[in-house]
Amino acid sequence: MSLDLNLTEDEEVLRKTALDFLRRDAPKDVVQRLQETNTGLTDELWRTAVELGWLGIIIPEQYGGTGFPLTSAGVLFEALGSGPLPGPYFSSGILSSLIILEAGTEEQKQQLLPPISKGEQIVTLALTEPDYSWEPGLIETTATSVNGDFVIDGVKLFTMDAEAATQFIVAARTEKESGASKGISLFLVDGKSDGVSVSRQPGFLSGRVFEVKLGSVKVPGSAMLGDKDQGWLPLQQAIGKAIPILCANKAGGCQAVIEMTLEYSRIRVQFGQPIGRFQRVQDMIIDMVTHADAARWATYEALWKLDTQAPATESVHLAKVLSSQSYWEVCTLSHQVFSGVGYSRESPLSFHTRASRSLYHYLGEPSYHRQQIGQLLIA
Amino acid sequence: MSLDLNLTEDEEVLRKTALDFLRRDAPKDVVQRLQETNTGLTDELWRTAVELGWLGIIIPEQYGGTGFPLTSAGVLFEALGSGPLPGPYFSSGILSSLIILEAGTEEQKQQLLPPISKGEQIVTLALTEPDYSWEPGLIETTATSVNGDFVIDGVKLFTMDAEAATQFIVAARTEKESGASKGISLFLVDGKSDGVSVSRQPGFLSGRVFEVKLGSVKVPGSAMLGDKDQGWLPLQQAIGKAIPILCANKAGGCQAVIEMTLEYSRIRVQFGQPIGRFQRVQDMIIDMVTHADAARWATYEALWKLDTQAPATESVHLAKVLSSQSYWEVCTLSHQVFSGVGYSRESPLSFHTRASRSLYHYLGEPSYHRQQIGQLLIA
Amino acid sequence: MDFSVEFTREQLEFAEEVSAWLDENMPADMAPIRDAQKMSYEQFHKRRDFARKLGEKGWLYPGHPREYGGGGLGPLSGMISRELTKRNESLPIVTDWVGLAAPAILACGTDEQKKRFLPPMLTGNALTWQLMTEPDTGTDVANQQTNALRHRKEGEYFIINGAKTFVGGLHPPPEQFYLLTRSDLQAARHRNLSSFIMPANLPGISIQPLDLFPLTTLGGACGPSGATMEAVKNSVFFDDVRVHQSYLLGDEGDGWQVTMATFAVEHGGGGGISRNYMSDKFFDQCRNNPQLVKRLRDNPNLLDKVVDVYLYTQTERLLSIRNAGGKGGAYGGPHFAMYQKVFGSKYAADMAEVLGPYSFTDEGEWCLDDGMFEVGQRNSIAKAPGGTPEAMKIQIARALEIGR
Amino acid sequence: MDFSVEFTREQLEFAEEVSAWLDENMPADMAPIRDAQKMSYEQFHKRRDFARKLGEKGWLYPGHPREYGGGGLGPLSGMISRELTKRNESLPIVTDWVGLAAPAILACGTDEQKKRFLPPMLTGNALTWQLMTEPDTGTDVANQQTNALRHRKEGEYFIINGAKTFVGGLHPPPEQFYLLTRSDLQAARHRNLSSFIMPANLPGISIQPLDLFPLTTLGGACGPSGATMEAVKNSVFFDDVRVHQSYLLGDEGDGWQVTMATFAVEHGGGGGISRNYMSDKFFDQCRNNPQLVKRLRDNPNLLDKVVDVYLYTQTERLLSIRNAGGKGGAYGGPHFAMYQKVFGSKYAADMAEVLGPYSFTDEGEWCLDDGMFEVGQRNSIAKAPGGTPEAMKIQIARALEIGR
Repeated sequence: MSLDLNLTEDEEVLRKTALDFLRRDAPKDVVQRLQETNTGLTDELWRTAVELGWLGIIIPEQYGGTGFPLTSAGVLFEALGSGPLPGPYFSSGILSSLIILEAGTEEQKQQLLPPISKGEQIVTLALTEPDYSWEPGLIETTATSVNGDFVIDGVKLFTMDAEAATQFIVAARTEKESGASKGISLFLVDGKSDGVSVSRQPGFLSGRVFEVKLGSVKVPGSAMLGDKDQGWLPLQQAIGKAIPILCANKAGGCQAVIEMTLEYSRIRVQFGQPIGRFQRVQDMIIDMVTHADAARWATYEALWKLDTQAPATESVHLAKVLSSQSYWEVCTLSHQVFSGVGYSRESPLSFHTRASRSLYHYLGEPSYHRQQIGQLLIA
Repeated sequence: MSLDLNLTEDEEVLRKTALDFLRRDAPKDVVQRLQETNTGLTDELWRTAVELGWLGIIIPEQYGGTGFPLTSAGVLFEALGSGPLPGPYFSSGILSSLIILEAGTEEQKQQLLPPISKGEQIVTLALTEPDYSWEPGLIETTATSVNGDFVIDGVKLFTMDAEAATQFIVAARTEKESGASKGISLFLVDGKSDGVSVSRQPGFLSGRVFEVKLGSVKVPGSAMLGDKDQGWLPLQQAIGKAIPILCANKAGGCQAVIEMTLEYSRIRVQFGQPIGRFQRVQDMIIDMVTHADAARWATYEALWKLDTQAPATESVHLAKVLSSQSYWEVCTLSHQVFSGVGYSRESPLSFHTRASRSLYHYLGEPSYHRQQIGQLLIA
Repeated sequence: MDFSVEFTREQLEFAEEVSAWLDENMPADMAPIRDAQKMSYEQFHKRRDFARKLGEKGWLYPGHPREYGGGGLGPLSGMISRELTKRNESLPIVTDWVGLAAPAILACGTDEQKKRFLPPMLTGNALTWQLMTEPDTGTDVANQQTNALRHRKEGEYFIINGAKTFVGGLHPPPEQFYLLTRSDLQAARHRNLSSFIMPANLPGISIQPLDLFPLTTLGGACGPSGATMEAVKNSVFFDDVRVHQSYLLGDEGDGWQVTMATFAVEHGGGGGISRNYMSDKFFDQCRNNPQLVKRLRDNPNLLDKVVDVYLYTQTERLLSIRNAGGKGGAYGGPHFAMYQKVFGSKYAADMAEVLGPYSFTDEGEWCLDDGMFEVGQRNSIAKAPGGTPEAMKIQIARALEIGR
Repeated sequence: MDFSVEFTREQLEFAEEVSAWLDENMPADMAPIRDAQKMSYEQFHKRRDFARKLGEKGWLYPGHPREYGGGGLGPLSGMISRELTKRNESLPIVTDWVGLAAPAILACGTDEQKKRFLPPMLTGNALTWQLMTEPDTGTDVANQQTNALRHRKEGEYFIINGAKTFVGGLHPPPEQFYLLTRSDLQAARHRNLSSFIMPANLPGISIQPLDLFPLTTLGGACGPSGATMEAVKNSVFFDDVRVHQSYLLGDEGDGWQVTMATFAVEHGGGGGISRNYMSDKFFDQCRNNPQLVKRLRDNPNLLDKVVDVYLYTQTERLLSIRNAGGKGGAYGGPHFAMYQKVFGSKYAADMAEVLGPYSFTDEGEWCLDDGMFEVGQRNSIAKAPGGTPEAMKIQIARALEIGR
């Protein structure tokens, strides 16, 4: 057995750099302020992240990135999750980059990935619609071919980081009569195109999600990523690789919440002793640790499988179920330990509560992934 | 509002009589011994129960019973559940009687119900088959018409109290081509008929359940209860009325387990104090009380609706889900409080554990009833 | 047994009377404000004025004794909030904290105190905040650090110093505080406390609103009276505040007894039968939102989550029936309230799973039911208001005769 | 990171050696006995004899030091139980309790004690029961009521009186007891205890089997070594039993330290990666039992229960990986063992829901997998063997630096 759960030296450096960055450049008051903005960004933070190579972490060297394994990206995003740091780092540097890598032609990769890696372009996925789902059947946005161009019509909801994005990857139907996952193509749409309008879907718990309206948006034929009607498969593959990195992000959030809860339970005194001495409080914390540990190791196992080209589908679904639920539940339990002081909008716990809710359905809610697991179990 | 959760005077008497009976005639060593028998009966116990009118409690007076409301039967079976008293009281006096009342002709009622009420005949339902289900679609037992008689072939599994029974109510398919619930007829089959064989399905947790093989069993046409091909609807209606009485039985079991657990947690000392002082133990008991209370009141609400002819379907499903799960979970939690001393086959807790398991799927497992609730919620 | 919750003829007739009165006397523009943190000063006072109008008729606290400004209405009293509820107004806005102080006065006050303090409270003229929680005093209520000590020279005065937090509600100041303090630095625990019912505008008092994201606990915020004072909490600071001894509630040193009388009311759940407005709305969505209906038909796993919510809310309802119907139950702990708090966050999670991210947005075209679910989700993490589940479990264990 | 659980070439070669040896030396008729309570005296001793054969080669405790009768095999040791497991025999039957006493001797015994006691134990010649639990001593281990007091005249002897319960296993007596006692009636808690490793056949000792319905905890009983000694528990009575001081393990008064050394091994989960045989069989049923396959295809709610079991057992496996892979984890409490105990009964319930009442029958045409699920269901309520979850939570809270 060669079981080894330690980080490599490179990963330790990544982790330490990210944690130092958070401490120095994005302490809690900065995170609180960024949360309220529509982009989650400042120019300085973005520049520093670009300099540290975070936007190109999984982009291969020939396209201007550093081409680290997915596990390394997981380590980075786990550390960033402890903030949790707002901003389109995942949307652009991970998810969109992976979609371009999976779906794009060689020419498109050469053209699109270097500016993402340099932070000059910020790309986000616009997929889900009013009939919210991560399954292909419910896409109603259409892209109609007109003289070699395409005209796109539809509404994309809960689009992450749309205000910060310079470009969208839009999934649209180019063939109506095909089955659910057939006839879908991917388009790169400039955020400034005529007919694109972006508005925030507000709510304390909603995170930075936007309605993106596409009203007769004209894009050239070259904006199509990869092959016509064949967009769903590469999209799915990219999402499958992106998911455990998002899970690592949540696992980092869980860990941060557990640490603050442990610390509070050691110093908060009631009935003459630290509340951590009470079995009821202990049991809540033990629950939190159980949830978080399971999520973390499911995540890294999925990443390890992806990096070693082992079959990873089941692991990815497992990681998403456990991490979405863990992050939600760890925050809920922590609120019970913190009680009043956790309810403040200034409390870092509230940042995590917010993130645990706003990321819960993103890339597929637990019940969707459970269904997939169910099918695999009886296959 | 006329909310009133108290027992009536009659019900108080029933309850007290039943509890006295258990204390005097069926204390724990008797229950333990009866559990190991194939009938769960002794002649004396049966005779006393008949004298007390328990076998005819819901049978109308014109058929030799006392015709009490279902709620009263619930009160009786709740008390008996505290033993829990083994024996075919429910199978014969409640479930089979209700089936005959729902499905039988006037003549059949006059003929069949008085001997049930007098304890001279013991009738049990033989419904479920190797493809275990409480839905009609999976019945494969056939009854073929031959010169006005019927020949029945099939295997009935998990048939409660089959060894004690003198007669079975057998659900069989008389019409093959009809839909799931159509083409099913009910037959009264004498246990001594040629071709009937009964064998116990052993297991500490299985209770008194039997395989009933029906190999070319010939019965006269008059053995058919009610109309040909129309047996499923009255059967369903009878089961719907019987369920909350079974639930009351489980609620009585829960209450008994909670009482013994409370008592133990007050006298068992660890670390210098009664274990009931520890928050972990308290939380288990609080959980038990929550489960049991919900099950009990759901049960009595369902009974009240049935007795007042209010629409009760949803309530019946709710009662069955809550009581099956509560009884199971209350026993599991109690074992955690009792630890070693609860593992003994002599411990009354083990009687309840056994009952909670063996009655779990009977008249429909929780997932079946949950599905029914789901359909009602979006209907 | 009888599980019917039908009204008597007398009750229904009275309800008609109430309804007619409301038609005439309730101002316009009192539409519900889902997120009470957004209620303006004007909106707030419009509601207070209307509460005074109710108070004049004894309808603000219809169940309280008539001699002290209540309605003395007995079984009829429920009809008033029922009629108000039908109109779905964010009312009755001033009742919440008085609701806790008044029973304490009734139980522990002298005749003179009852006559002096109750009428203004019960008629809506003296909004009264309950001040118990302190920065270091949550579940352990007896651990009061706010001191009310006899003035060394003018012995009929107390001097109060300290801080309270997570108290009160919208648009301070109120007229009065119902305050728990430590009044004896030497006496044993539980014997060192005193309660006051006192004016809120004395020199040395300052109030600072907190910026919190939940409004109240799950059940409360989702009802029509969700937009109550609980929506906003404050810190209150006492800096050498001078209070005359005539504001003492109960005798000096009786603070614990007075507090226990308050808790008995606060944690008991009040005896009404629970109606969970958020889950009502949720089931409405499941039946009527066309996209959701389709998803639930196609996806039995999601429908099973709806069944989970159903089971939780039915359990909640059944426990509240046991609370209300009383005598059949085995003990009298605050089981219903505890269940609602603990499981409220569980079914909130299930609801979010079913409704999708729509649950988290509270404005605009894509928000459901005027943002009710977003507010409900925020509230589902708040378990402290009205007592933590942990405090309730201590009481339940005591009622079960296993806890101290 | 590396999650692979592949064997080295050396390990695989050694496995072949083991396999060849087993082909030659393992007796026939050692088929698994699912319900170990039914194992006859002959069957039991056949297994013991075979264990001695393993012991001769140092393969009974392959990881323990070679000088004391173990195999000293390091990373190769896992191969032996792996090869035994493949043959699915109810082996190794004699290891369980020695497994706990031996580490205590290694940690706390003198050189002389190690040389004297370990070889017979590690070679399978001295079956050793651990005697800790008493009628009044469960989670609170320090509360020993069995007294081992110095004889007033012959001071080198102890006189033991008392009763132990829920101890040992099948077909008594064993050769030895590993016993915890109170040896000082005056000394403070935790300083009044002494441990003994002593013969089990001294005058005044009597053993009485208990009639229990579970066999062991969930995980254990479902594996191929399910039919272990744990299957039957006993009471052991001491009536003026005279024991020489040379049987003391550690110094007089060191009983608590010796016990803690034992617990560290018992609750740690051993560091292996968990394999849950019952859930393996359960998933096999879901894939291969034609009626079940059909039901699961028709009924997504039931399939969702299968997913629940999957999530529980994956969480269990992941926690055991954390245990085994060690350094990445945040603390070293017995989290995996606690989870398995607490959630074992939860997924047992889910399995029963899916499998139907077949889960409860253990013989005949209609029982599944030779009654394995019935045994598993019985075991799922047993949480005490090897330490209660409550005791484990005390340790976990300590490891998290919040508990005492």
